[in-house]
Amino acid sequence: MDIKVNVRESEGDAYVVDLAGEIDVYTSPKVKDAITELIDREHYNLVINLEKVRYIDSTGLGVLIGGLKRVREHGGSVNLVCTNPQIKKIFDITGLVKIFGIFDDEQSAMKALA
Amino acid sequence: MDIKVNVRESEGDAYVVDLAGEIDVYTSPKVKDAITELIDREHYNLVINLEKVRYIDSTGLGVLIGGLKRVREHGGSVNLVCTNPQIKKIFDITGLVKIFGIFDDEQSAMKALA
Amino acid sequence: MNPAPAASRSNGVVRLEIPAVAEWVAVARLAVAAVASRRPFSVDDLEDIKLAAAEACTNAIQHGPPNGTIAITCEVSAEGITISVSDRGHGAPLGTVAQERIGDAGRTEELGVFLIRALMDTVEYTSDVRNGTQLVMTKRISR
Amino acid sequence: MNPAPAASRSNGVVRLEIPAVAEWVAVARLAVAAVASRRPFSVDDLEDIKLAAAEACTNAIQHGPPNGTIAITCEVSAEGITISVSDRGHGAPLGTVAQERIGDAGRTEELGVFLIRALMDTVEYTSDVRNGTQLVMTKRISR
Ligand SMILES: Nc1ncnc2c1ncn2[C@@H]1O[C@H](COP(=O)(O)OP(=O)(O)O)[C@@H](O)[C@H]1O
Ligand SMILES: Nc1ncnc2c1ncn2[C@@H]1O[C@H](COP(=O)(O)OP(=O)(O)O)[C@@H](O)[C@H]1O
Repeated sequence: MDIKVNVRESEGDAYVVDLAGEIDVYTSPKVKDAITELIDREHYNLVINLEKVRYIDSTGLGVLIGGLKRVREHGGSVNLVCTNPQIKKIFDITGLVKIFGIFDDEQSAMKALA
Repeated sequence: MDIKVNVRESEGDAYVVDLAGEIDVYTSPKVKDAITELIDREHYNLVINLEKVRYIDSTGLGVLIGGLKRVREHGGSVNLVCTNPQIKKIFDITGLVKIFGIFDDEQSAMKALA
Repeated sequence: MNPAPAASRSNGVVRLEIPAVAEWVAVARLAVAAVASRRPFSVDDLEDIKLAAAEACTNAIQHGPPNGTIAITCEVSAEGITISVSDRGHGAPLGTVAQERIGDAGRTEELGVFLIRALMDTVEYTSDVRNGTQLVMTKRISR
Repeated sequence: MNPAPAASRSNGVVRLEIPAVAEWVAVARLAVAAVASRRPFSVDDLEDIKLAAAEACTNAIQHGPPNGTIAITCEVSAEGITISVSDRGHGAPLGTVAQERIGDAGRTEELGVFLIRALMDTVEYTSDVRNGTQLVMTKRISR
């Protein structure tokens, strides 16, 4: 019922945010803080890895959307790695598949940033 | 939150009852039925494999104790296979370790029946 | 609609009350999922129910009165589950919220109520000054 | 005993009501475990709390009135958890039950109350004709 957040630098100024656990109204502020800090440090190309996320609610989606909006103002983008069918379904239902790049593995998500 | 019960014949007239899931006040009647049926068919040497049991309560323990009492009347015995530390702890606390043979694997439990 | 035979499974009602605080939403969604999992819902449906219940609690926290509690009632039957989520707030003009379809740009606002409507079979909001806001939603067991 | 600072985690009270029927005990034990897991209990302690709560519900089903409900209240604080389990039955002379130690032969009867006492830090039964049977038990967070 908790979230683990890990931020690491990757190739060509891109950053990866690894999330593991459940993103809900209680845990999403922690995710928001990590993304906000990266953007404040002027990193605008982000991969958010949701492979180990078992659950996400609308507040979690809101945090991802907020991050995307901010990096776009700087010509950046947010790509997601997501394999969990239930979570993919949420992105489908909400039409967020049209907004985010969603990839099956980190390598593809990274490549698509460039 | 459910229990799976599988009964199979083994060497030398012994029977193995494989249990998987959670044994509580709701599911223990199913376990009791399987054990009762074996005893009614005059099988008095039983190995009950709890390796895949994640949870057991006092009604589950009661079913095992009831089975043991009945087979003993016929010179039989019930050996348990149990590796889950939480479940072992319950057998410890209740002193049931002194009544049941409790083994780390099926082979040892089987050997000790003889 | 005849009474169930005595030996059949009970059409149980489970009530839960949590503080209207983010920390406790996880307890509500696990409890609701546990209630639903006593009936033959698919894994997919169970996840839908869990998320819808959580969204309702999140809304009660974000739009209900501060320091309040949230009352959740789950009723299961052979047909499915009915979940009600209530807070003591005055509510909002909820009748029209989140009925629209997704535009070309995808949906980025009011995702909570939108998800509830998308995931459940029926959703009904009632809201008045005396009784607060109540959301009643149902999910049928698919065969 | 001073009021907690506003920003600290709430000392939450979660209430649950289930039908006094075997099928629903799993919901109660999962909900109680979910509440407790919001505090830094060890995995071992969480399992103890879960089993003790379930045993209390099982007793309410087996010894409480038929067709009743069971009320479960969980209150967490920085120190630990207090769980109360009540049914509307007249109870039994519970004061003396299951206080004895395990003999050489191990224990084969009245395992439920015995386990509750063994797993929790404090256990108190009250039982009267008017209010039914209530079990209040606590578990401290060990440091
Ligand atoms: N329990 C509630 N009490 C009062 N208003 C509510 C409640 N639930 C939803 N609403 C209203 O419905 C709107 C849409 O909710 P939602 O889809 O969750 O989006 P958001 O909470 O992000 O605005 C809210 O802005 C609020 O006005
Ligand atoms: N909720 C309750 N209402 C009435 N009597 C109870 C309750 N819980 C426990 N008891 C009494 O305590 C005794 C011991 O309970 P327990 O240890 O669970 O063993 P068992 O239920 O197998 O008898 C019961 O036999 C019963 O008389």
